[in-house]
Amino acid sequence: MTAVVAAAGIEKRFGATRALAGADLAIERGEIVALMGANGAGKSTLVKILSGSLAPDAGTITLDGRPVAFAAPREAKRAGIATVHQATEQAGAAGLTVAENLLLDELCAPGGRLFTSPGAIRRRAAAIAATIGLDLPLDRDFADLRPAERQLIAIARAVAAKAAVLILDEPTSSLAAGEAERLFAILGRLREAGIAILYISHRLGDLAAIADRAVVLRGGVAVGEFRRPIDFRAAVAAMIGRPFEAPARADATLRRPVVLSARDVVLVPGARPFHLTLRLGEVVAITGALGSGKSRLLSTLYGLARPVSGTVALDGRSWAPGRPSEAIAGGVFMVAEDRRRSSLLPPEIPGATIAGTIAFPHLGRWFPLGVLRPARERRAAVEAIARLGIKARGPDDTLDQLSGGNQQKVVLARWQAEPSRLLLLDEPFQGVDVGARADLITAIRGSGTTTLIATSDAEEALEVADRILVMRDHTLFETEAEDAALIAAVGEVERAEGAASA
Amino acid sequence: EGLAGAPAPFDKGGVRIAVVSFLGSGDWLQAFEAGVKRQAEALGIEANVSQARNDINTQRELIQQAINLGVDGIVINNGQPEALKDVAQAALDAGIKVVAYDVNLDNPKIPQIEQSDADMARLVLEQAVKEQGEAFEGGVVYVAGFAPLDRRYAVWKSFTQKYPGIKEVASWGVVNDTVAASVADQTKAVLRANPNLSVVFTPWDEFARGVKLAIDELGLGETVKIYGIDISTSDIQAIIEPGSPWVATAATNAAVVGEVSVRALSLDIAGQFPGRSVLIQPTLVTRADLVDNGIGTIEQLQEKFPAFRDSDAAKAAWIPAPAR
Amino acid sequence: MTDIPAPAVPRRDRAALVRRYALVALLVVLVVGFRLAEPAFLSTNNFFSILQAVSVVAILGVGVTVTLSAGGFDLSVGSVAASSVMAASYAMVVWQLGAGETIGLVLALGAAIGLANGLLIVRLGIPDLLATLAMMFLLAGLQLIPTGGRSISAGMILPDGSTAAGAYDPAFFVLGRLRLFDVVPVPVVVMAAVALVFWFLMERTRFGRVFYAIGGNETAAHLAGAPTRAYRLAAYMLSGSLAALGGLIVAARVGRGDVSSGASLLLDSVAAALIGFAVLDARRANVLGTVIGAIFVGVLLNGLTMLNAPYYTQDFVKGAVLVGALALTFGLGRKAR
Amino acid sequence: MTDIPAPAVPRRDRAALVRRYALVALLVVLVVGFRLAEPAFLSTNNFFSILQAVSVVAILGVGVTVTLSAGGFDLSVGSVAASSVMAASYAMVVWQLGAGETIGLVLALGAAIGLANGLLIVRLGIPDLLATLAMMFLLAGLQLIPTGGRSISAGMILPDGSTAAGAYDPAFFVLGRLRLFDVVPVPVVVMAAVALVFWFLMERTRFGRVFYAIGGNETAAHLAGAPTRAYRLAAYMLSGSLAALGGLIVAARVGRGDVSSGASLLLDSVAAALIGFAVLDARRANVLGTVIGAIFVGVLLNGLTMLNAPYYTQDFVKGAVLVGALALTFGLGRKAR
Ligand SMILES: Nc1ncnc2c1ncn2[C@@H]1O[C@H](COP(=O)(O)OP(=O)(O)OP(=O)(O)O)[C@@H](O)[C@H]1O
Ligand SMILES: Nc1ncnc2c1ncn2[C@@H]1O[C@H](COP(=O)(O)OP(=O)(O)OP(=O)(O)O)[C@@H](O)[C@H]1O
Ligand SMILES: [Mg+2]
Ligand SMILES: [Mg+2]
Repeated sequence: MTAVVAAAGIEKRFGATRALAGADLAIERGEIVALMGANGAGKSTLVKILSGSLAPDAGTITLDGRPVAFAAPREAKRAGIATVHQATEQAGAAGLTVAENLLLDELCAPGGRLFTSPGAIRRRAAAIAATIGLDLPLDRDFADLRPAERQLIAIARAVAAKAAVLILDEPTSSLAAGEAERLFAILGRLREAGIAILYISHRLGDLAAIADRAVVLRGGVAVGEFRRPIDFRAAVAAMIGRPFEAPARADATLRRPVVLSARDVVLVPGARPFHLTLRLGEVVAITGALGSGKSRLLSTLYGLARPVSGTVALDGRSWAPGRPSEAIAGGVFMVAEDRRRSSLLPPEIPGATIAGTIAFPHLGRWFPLGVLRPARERRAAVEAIARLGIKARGPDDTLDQLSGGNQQKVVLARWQAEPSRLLLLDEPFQGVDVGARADLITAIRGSGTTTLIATSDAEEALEVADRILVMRDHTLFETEAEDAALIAAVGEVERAEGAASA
Repeated sequence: EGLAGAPAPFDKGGVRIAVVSFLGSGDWLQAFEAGVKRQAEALGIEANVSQARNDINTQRELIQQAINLGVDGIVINNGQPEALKDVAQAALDAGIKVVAYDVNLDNPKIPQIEQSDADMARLVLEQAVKEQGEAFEGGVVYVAGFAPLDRRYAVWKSFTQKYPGIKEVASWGVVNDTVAASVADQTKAVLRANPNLSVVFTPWDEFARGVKLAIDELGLGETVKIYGIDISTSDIQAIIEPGSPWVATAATNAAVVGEVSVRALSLDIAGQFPGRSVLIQPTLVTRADLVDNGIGTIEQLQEKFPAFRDSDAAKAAWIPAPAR
Repeated sequence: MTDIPAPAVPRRDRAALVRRYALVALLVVLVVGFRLAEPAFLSTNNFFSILQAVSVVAILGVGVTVTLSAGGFDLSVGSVAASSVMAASYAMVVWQLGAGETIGLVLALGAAIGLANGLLIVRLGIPDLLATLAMMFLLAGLQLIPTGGRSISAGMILPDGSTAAGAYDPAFFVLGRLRLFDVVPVPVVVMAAVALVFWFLMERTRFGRVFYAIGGNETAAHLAGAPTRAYRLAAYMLSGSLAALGGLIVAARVGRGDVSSGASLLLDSVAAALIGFAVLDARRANVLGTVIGAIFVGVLLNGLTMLNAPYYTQDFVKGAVLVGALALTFGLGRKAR
Repeated sequence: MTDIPAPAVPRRDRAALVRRYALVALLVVLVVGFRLAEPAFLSTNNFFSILQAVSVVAILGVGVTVTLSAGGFDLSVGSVAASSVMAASYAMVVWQLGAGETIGLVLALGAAIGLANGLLIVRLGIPDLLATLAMMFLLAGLQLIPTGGRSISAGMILPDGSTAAGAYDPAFFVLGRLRLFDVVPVPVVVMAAVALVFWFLMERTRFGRVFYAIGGNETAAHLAGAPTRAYRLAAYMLSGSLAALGGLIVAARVGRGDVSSGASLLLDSVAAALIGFAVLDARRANVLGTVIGAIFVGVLLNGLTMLNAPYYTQDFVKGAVLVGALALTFGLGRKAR
């Protein structure tokens, strides 16, 4: 059986970086291939080459045995390759509605039907949304969507394209378990229909659920192939080049003083009140479905939103910051979700370097007179690079040159550069590979800072936290879950609720 | 390559002057600079011509630059006295001769060349009174801040005082990139709001063109007449059009102004001070004059009206007449 | 099933309504006010005078709108229009071409300048503002070189001393001076046609959506298969052609080639496009809004002139109304962040 | 001890080198070329003439740079400068104030206009271009209202018919006309001081960092605790004050209050700021680049005038050099996408 799509000996350089060094990959009909690799292994670069948005320096791509060369994404599309790219900000265009973005491929494809009207666009967009059960107001502006919603739009478009090859680059990075499950069901159906699927994710659980085969990429070449049943321990070892060890987890004693105490907090009108207590040095994770209010809780504690009612106390004193600067002054720091939008600066401006990024929130404290001393910034950056194992040439590298995991490490280092009372982390492992995640977890747990983490991935929560809470409809539920699948715990909560309301 | 029989330094040649204009464009400036060039050529002078494009600060810089360049003399064409007196003095201090056209630098060492805006406005407004009587509803197109316009407008104001029957019912105007079209749009609004308006005084030919366009578009050529200032070939074309509402204009020949300016400066450089004031007389040109004599261009106008072709101002035996 | 209730469609509260219709309402108030103060204001003739006065600005504004919607900015429209006036005059007066050839030539010239803009931006990656600003300066000088800085009219003296033999083709004046049925000026008809065609293009065809998609996120549009470079080139070519059309109308009205930089045309058309952001609460460049924006300013200027307001109060009122309308549109009921 | 080695400078290939120094090299070539053609070009006096001629544009350009760096755009600088000329003249000629009071008053006025801009933008959420464009129109009219559209000079007639009693304070001319040691004009000293202070502010202090961070990613800056609204207000106030300073210098040079829109000041200062993007391959607004950009244009204009090039060739050459420099800087060795 010949592969639907095959890449052979693909090479690609970016200046001094060798992203791909002769990578091979083939996908057959009705097969889901998992592409694994650490941050920077070259996965997305390969995806971009297969989807026509980058030209390879060397190597060949064949479709059904015929060699092809794509000069632009539209040519790959026409040849039957649909792609969900990794960056959620490239999923659609601001200023256009959800409906228009769902139809973007059709609108942009040369030779498509010429005339449109808002009504027709809505109608056809509704059909596309229905294919993956997407439930979004169709006339909302794309700019107002959250990352998860953007990702769902990209997936809906790719699935609706009915292509022979479907490529998904970390499609679930900001999705919660429920949405991910739904996606897997759809992918299963597509596999039945004979479509060739390439799936990239750092979530081993995802891969275990759907992959028929795993290809591991390291340093821009395929270093291993694993067939069902996939031995993920071996795959991860191939991926990071050494046997994987889970980060050591010291047992936190829960008899420490209370740092944060929230009573009867109502996050949004109509939600049920809840309590939250965080003790010194505790690492607590909150998990829950898309839009359940995790980010809302963290932003409320960070002064970006105000609770409807309830009291919050930090170290026994009332805590109601009005803006981030007040929260920072009070010792509450936050790593916001979607690091590109929330933390990164364009490379050409001063302060976009590793040193500048780490120093930025602390400039006032470090340089009370206002005059910058570059040595002071660099010292903090060099320390962070060493402590977190950031792969960079030095403190003056700009962040756009780093891989996702390393960017996330810099952002974490920024908020660890000064002592805090409470550190809030919103989706800190988004798009971060297993190795880098382990480094991050070690850094989070090793700092001894009280930490509250929001993550939609239950596995990540289990890995990092002392204690896990579940959020649903803007309300927190305590769980007893330890190692059991957390999804079950969420289910239990829902069932209990159902019983209570009955 | 000097000029035989001319006083120093013209006998040896190599004289260099700068001509700095406040204006930036327009028919008038074109004609002025053409006059400057041909008189300079006749005298064997190298003339450095520059324009401040209605920016008085730039005009200062340009004069300063002419001083840096070490020219023998500078013609200052228009501008504002407050802004130019001290740089003009700086030029004199550097041994550079200066003449000024249409800007009163109030300096005994600087000959003043004047076309007398007041005379032009008076000539054409007197013609209006002659033709339209001492009582009419009039309008004026005017934008403050341009010195010649200010002086011409002042004469209009004095006329409305002198003749109580003349009422200024509207004043409008705009200076932008499409003066004619914009003024036409404004004029249409004005004419609609003031159906009895019968005379429009336009102290600049660009304004006159706009007003004419509006009158043509509204078909009011019989009832509204334009009395303007300035003239050029295309102005003449507009005036002689059948049924043109533009009936009279007063002007000097800008080319002659340019020639006189260069001659006056040359006399000064040669040590023959031309006097503190050099006057160029304006001429009234009516539609009837043009139509009756079959005049269609400035050149033809010069042939028929000798006063328009040349001026006796600032002449000397050693100064050759420019080639025309 | 995850039956998370879809968030209720945000109800349009009263503030949103005000925002939506603020400018249109203001326009109505202005018209009524001027009518009360000066009955002649609302005559048919004056109505078309206003439209004629704004036609050039509106046409240029539509071009600006197209480039804005594709995420660009064309600062050269004013000088393209000014150059077109010169080019049209030169073609007829010096080269003695007829009306048809002249129009074709000048429109082609506008498109070519747009192409040059587009290539600078798309090929060389020069930022839009920078490239079109450079083009603006370039044209301001270039347009004067053929005539040595002189204005062009019949019988003009050329730099080589000869006299130009041609004159404006009478047929050319149709574009600027004719009134259909003795009522509707041709420039108004042209403006209406441009507005309609471009409204349809931008709002009712695939192409329009792609322009906006490129403006919203060029990478996303490219990944979705749009030939983004071709679209951006096209946007600048359309903008250049429209500016040339505006210039042709000016030439056909004024009947001579006047030296000008086109700066005020640029400012007025950008103002119209920006006011258009606020029309019907669109909050982005849109053709309908731009045309209404241009008309808005035209009504204001016409009315004030009728009331014999000095020219400087007109600028002031223009600015004040602009600020007021914007404050109403953007400020009302929208908490920034 | 902080003896961390500075990072190895990333190796610059030849294209990058050319890009980095293209404009500076072109400047040197220009200077040498003009010197060869006209020896007077390189005299000390002419050198300072050039600096003096660009001083106002450079100062306004620095203001534009500050707002650009904070992600905004101030279209009102030209009309703020023009209004400041009028205000300074009015203060001295009509109110008979002294030089010190006048300077203080006008600078405060500039800051106040900047504050108004900032409030429109930050409080009401009006887009920068729109708000400052409206302000531009507003000021163009407003500056003329106190005098009824007349220029202001000693002995002027006021709208109420009386004659203004005051005159320019001789001390005020120091700001525009004095030359230190009979060589260095005061405006040049002021420009140098402004450039130095703002270069230091933007490149060497944490405040500059915050301005650039806000321009680069306002959300990120806000989340990192920066008071973004206060900074954006400050940027407009600085820009307004610098524009007022520029206006004061113009007033002190010309000695009267002239009606002008300031449009060319706006365009030239924006051009300087945009050329600044290319200086040393910065690809962002920066103070040093803006000042070099202004000087670049000044050298060009001065040299061309000395060579007796007609004004329209100057515009053309200005545009052509701008395009050329940009093409070199942006096009060379950078594949778009
Ligand atoms: N446009 C680019 N310019 C320069 N370097 C790039 C570019 N794109 C990718 N790289 C570099 O190429 C290498 C491979 O990147 P790629 O995005 O393919 O990795 P990845 O396997 O997808 O990583 P991740 O898991 O973080 O998504 C990295 O070192 C990255 O920094
Ligand atoms: N920027 C926004 N615009 C509109 N609605 C929002 C926005 N942010 C949050 N919401 C609403 O608030 C609710 C809670 O969102 P929140 O982001 O706190 O959830 P979350 O649990 O963090 O979800 P996610 O996993 O997607 O980040 C959602 O129902 C969403 O509709
Ligand atoms: Mg990737
Ligand atoms: Mg979230």
